Amino acid sequence: QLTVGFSQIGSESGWRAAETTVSKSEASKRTVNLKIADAQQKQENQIKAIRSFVAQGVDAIFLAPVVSTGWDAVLKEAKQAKIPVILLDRDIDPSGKDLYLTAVTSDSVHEGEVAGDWLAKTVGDKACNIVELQGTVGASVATNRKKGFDTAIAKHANLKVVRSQTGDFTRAKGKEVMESFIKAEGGGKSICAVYAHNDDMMVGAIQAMKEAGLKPGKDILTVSIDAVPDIFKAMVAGEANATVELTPNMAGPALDALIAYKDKGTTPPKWIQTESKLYTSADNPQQAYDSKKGLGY
Amino acid sequence: MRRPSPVMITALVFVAGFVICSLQFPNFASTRVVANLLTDNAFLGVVAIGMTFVIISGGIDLSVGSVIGFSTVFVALTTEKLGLPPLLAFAILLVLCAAFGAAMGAVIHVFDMPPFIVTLAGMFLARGISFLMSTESTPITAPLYSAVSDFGIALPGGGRLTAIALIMLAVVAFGSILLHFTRFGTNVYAMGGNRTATALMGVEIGSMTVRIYMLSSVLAGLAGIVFSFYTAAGYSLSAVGVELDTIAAVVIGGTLLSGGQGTAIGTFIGVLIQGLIQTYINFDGTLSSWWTKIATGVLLFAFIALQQGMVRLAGRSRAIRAGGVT
Amino acid sequence: MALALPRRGLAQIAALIVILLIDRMVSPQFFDLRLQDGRLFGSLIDVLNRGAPVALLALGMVLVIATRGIDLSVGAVMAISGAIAASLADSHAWPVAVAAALGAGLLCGLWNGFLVAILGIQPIVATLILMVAGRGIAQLITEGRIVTFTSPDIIWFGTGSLLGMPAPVVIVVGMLIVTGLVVRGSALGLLIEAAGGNARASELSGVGIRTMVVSVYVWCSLCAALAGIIAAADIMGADANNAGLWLELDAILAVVIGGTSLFGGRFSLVLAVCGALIIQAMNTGILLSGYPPEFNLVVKAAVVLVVLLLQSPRLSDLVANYRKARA
Amino acid sequence: MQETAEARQPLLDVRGLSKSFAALRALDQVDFTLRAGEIHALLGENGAGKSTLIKVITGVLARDAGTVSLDGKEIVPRSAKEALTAGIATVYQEVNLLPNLSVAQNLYLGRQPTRFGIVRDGEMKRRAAELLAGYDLHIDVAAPLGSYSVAIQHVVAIARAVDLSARVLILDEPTASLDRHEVEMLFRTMRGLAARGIGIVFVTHFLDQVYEISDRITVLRNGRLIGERMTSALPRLDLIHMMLGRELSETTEERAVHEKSAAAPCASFTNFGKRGYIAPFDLELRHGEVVGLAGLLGSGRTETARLVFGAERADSGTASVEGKPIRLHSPRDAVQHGFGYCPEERKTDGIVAELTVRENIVLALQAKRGIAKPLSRREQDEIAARFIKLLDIRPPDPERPIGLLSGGNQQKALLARWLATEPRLLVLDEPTRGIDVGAHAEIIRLIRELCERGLALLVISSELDEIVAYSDRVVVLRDRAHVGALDEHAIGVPSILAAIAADDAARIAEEA
Ligand SMILES: Nc1ncnc2c1ncn2[C@@H]1O[C@H](COP(=O)(O)OP(=O)(O)OP(=O)(O)O)[C@@H](O)[C@H]1O
Ligand SMILES: Nc1ncnc2c1ncn2[C@@H]1O[C@H](COP(=O)(O)OP(=O)(O)OP(=O)(O)O)[C@@H](O)[C@H]1O
Ligand SMILES: [Mg+2]
Ligand SMILES: [Mg+2]
Repeated sequence: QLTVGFSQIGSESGWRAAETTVSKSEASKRTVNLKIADAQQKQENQIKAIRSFVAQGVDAIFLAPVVSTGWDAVLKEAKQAKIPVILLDRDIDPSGKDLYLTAVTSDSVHEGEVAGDWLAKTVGDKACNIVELQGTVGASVATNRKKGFDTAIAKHANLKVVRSQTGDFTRAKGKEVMESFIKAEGGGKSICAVYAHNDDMMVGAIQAMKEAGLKPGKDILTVSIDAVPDIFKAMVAGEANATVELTPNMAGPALDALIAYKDKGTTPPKWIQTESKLYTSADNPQQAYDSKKGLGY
Repeated sequence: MRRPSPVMITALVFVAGFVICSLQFPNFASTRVVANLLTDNAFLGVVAIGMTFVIISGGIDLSVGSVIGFSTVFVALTTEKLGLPPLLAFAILLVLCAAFGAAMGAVIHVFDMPPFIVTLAGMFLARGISFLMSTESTPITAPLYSAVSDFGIALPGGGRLTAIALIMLAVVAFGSILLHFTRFGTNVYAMGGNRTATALMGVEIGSMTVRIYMLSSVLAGLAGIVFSFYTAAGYSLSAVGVELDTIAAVVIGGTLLSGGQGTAIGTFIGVLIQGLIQTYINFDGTLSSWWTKIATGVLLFAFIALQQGMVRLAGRSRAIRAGGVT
Repeated sequence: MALALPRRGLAQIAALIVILLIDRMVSPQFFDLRLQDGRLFGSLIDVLNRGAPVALLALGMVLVIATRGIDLSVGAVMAISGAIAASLADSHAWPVAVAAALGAGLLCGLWNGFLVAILGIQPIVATLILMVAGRGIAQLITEGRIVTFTSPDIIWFGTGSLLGMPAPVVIVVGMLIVTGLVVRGSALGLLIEAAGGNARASELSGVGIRTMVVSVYVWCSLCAALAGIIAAADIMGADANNAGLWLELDAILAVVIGGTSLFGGRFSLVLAVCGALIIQAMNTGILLSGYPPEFNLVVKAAVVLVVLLLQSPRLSDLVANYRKARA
Repeated sequence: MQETAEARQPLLDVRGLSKSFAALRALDQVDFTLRAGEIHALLGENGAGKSTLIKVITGVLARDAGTVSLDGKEIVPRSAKEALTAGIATVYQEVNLLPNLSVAQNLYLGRQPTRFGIVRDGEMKRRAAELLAGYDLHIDVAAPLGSYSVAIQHVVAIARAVDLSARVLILDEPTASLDRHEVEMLFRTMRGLAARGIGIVFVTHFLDQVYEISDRITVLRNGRLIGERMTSALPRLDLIHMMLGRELSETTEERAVHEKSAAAPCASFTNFGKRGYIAPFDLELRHGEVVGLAGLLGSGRTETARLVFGAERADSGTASVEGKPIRLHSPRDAVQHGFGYCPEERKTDGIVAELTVRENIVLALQAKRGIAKPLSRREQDEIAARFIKLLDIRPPDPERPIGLLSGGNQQKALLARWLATEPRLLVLDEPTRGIDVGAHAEIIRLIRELCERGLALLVISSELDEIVAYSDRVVVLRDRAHVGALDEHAIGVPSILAAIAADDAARIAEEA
């Protein structure tokens, strides 16, 4: 039986909680003993956790890095101890390519592009003023999702981001920021679409629009990322238009790669990219909701 | 006749905690764990020494976490983007930090404003400036960094005393001397005892205030350098919330938040206690995110309660007056 | 301690007006009001409405600070009470859910008060314990997810309205009046100010400090619990990870902007609420301004410093001296 | 000698000094001249502006107008440090030292002996011990100053200033908490310094001391200079007239013997004590009786008072009121039973500096009534106005923060705080400390009057004359134990002194 130490970032969002739940169930499916150390969003704690995994002599380490840099030293220690490391959910800085076995991640720039492309396609040639709800300032996911979206809409002169503020990835801030966007843009009449870096902020923004007497999903298009259950609920109600899935199942592919590596010695590819699937109201949101709601979001 | 000092009690509490952990986990009592404790908490130790001065003088410095974040970004950008040699970058950084701390101290003194609020504004400012400099995390590739991270004094039993651990120990030693054996240190205690009286006794409290916050910011900058050694990167979101950890470490170390009492070595032990709590939780390894938080809180309470209990036993009951209103 | 002849309130109110005028400059429709679904709607209302949780926290915090204490746990208490209210909202009648949430607040307050007044632990560390553990407890209740609910009665606390005013604003005004009556209608206010100003002297005058300190922490936690219900009702869900995160600092800032010293003593409830509004007016202004979010903190730092500088009694002294020197 | 003093050129020359606090003119065109080698008493009622004058001279307060010159050169110190550098050392009225630092550190703060920047601790302690030995004080100089009594702290403050004084030494009420022995010691030192050509400014309310030590007197009233006289040429009654602006029928401090033995005990304490704090004692206080506590510094008088008031919890014995046993675990209990206590450390244990005079006066009464029964604003105003008038608290503004009052007026407000509760037993620890002659007589009259109304009083005072003047019974303490009692027929300064000194106090009392 394998023992795997998993340095998880924390539980800052529902998606993260779901990832933890799914990882546990994927591990038990494969009878792997998964030790999870929660870092409370702090890199220091993740480094400490990896050190103590090394000290305890686990068979492999999963790391969901809170930032992309600063892992060289501690990963070298793991390498010296001959413990393979697999990155989940986020890549680290290239200087350490040989320090880990593989990375199972989505491409968050690509996620932003998928969202942007959908919006461009849906709007067509109409002029469209977009407001953007950013994630936490400085978080790499936020930076990348912004970058991807900007590239996608740069090709369309009729699409323009008129306002962009941070909503800290939370519902409450998403709602507050949307409220002031609505006021700043003449009661929301001139806003054609909202792009949020995650679904939670969008759920808050949808409430703000409704309270202002606007019809989200109809007057104002919405597109966001993550595909958490609550956004499907909104889609069912016709209040949300699209979301890009970020699968919480990173551990499954990672465990498969690890087991293959341990049993047969097959070296996995350096990057196992997860799918960034687009869901719209045409994709049976009710069914998606039902399948996701038990996952611990 | 002398009662045991708070430092002794804190040290005893730490030893007791360590023994309990060692009994529970077989690999715990090793030089590796001890060395990790020093390395992992090096930046906290450095910044906490600065905070000790501030708190003993009757103030508080909430900006330290942000200053650490700023420092890592500054070092990363100047070495990577501008190509400055790291040592030059450090020097510039420490000068900037000194100016920042001096400015906070000056505002506190000249306008007679509460340190809590001035340094809170400092906290916003330092973090805000790091966002403006870069929102991305920048790896540092300077050769000095790999040299520093490779350096280490091997201890018997697999532990390794790293460079940053040594930096922290040096800062603790330096802080102890400055605090306990110089006029500057005595003045710091004096200001915490009674500001007005200190001024009447002929101490320039204005320049003292400026220098104390300068020291704190410089040590926070140094902690930022240590942090950048630790992670070999600069990131604007690093060390969020560290100010509270620091204050907790200082207070657990026996320093009174109302000022006038405390020791540098006590702070060091306070930092180790914080680290011990973390290590315990990591060794346990079965706690979910929320149980981790709850356990941290419970352990914090256990340590503080133990400390209070021992203080009471030592017969100081007379000095402790109704809690919040001492 | 700088003693000065009394002169209160003007600076805060002036600061609030100035910031609102600046908001008007960055956003021309700032003062526009209209009725939307029987509820007033406009940026000014947003300031009141969004400022409500911090105003509630400040209302409790100001009493704690007046006794020379501080309560870092209010954010965590908000998360706990929101989590409880949300978990019970759809399965129980609303009074049960609200009572349970407030009850949890009461327990948290008793715990803090016990640590501070009975065990004699320094307030900042004593409440740090609950700040850390409390968020864990809230996450334990929600198991880390966002617990949503649909009970319209609970949702009223966040988005309902009374006579056109958003419910949170009504609640804050109500709590301000209740707190004012309790504190100023009884001798509590005087005794808190005395105990905060000089605990030894007050004790020797026969003031029962312990009970008072405990009740002040309890009141603070109750206010936080109420704020937690509002925050949860606002988004129709309890977000244990983020509800009230870092709001304790905003609440302390509000109290200090409201002219209450962190060294205890004199306090003003109205000015503490005014402080909360100043902070929110600034935040709303930042959101309306359209600057990139990287600037938020820098702007915030500058505004805080300027507001406090204007209040500093030393500034007027310095200005007066300068004038005299020139003359 | 007078001629020579006259001929000496002024050392410190103050001309036209003015200082206002808002509307209050604390100093109005004051002139003051100090000559080298003289001891100059600065006198005036409470609130006359003595402390303000001193603070303005040393730059702690900024002046509004006027000049100060030292040795003929004009100086404008902007902080205590600059005054020190110029050669003016000061002991301010409230003990302004640092309780958290050691005695030695207090003595040498800012000028510790160092080597390579490191303080030479041993050397500093040695010097500190030597310095204090000159004041007959043999204490552990490494212990925190706060662990010593106010009196010792005062001696330390004086020792520090004396050691620092280069040209001028200013002492603002240094003797308020000292007893005779220490006062003599201080005077000896002062004379020595004056002989070396140092000019000394001395503020006090004890006229005996003025005549004992000073060469010259300057009197202030309401912030104005009233006059400067040679001490030898100013009879006592004229001096009082100068200070008060009116006559004072100087109370013949003679004991009024009245029959109280029949009166019922108001409060009694049996075998009351606390280990390591004060030895168990029996104490009975009857209605209308004044019991004085006499003893040397540190003999346990304050400890007795704190125990009686519940500020310290007794671990043996019982307390009873009107014959019924009571619980006495906290000051709160004591207040409920009608006790009151004016502590000796006014600043730390008495006033709430930030609150107004009115709020300070009603505080104990309000605490006694409980939170639920607030005094209305009208009642508060009425009480405050009554006591401000009764005790002549100045300025008579009930809405002024009490911290802005002069020391003596703060003391009066504290007395008012307890009188407002209409107590049955009042414990006064050094009630007349820092109070001017006029008010002093007033307070003694008040004490008598209170007794007429059936109040029991327990009074601590280092002034034996004072104790003799009003006590019906004197309890003598030594080494934290009650060692004897003198009943009313035996009371007198010599008998008390004898009892304090004697091995067997009871025997002496009997003989007397
Ligand atoms: N900082 C201040 N602000 C306002 N008023 C003040 C201040 N300091 C002193 N005063 C006022 O100035 C007057 C003079 O006070 P001062 O302390 O000089 O009196 P004093 O002669 O030393 O009296 P005492 O014998 O009681 O010590 C008093 O009425 C006092 O209330
Ligand atoms: N000469 C001395 N040497 C050492 N310690 C002393 C001396 N005199 C007093 N103390 C200490 O000072 C502390 C306080 O004494 P305290 O003031 O309570 O005594 P007291 O009898 O009330 O005197 P008073 O009221 O005159 O100041 C005690 O702890 C005592 O040990
Ligand atoms: Mg005076
Ligand atoms: Mg005494």
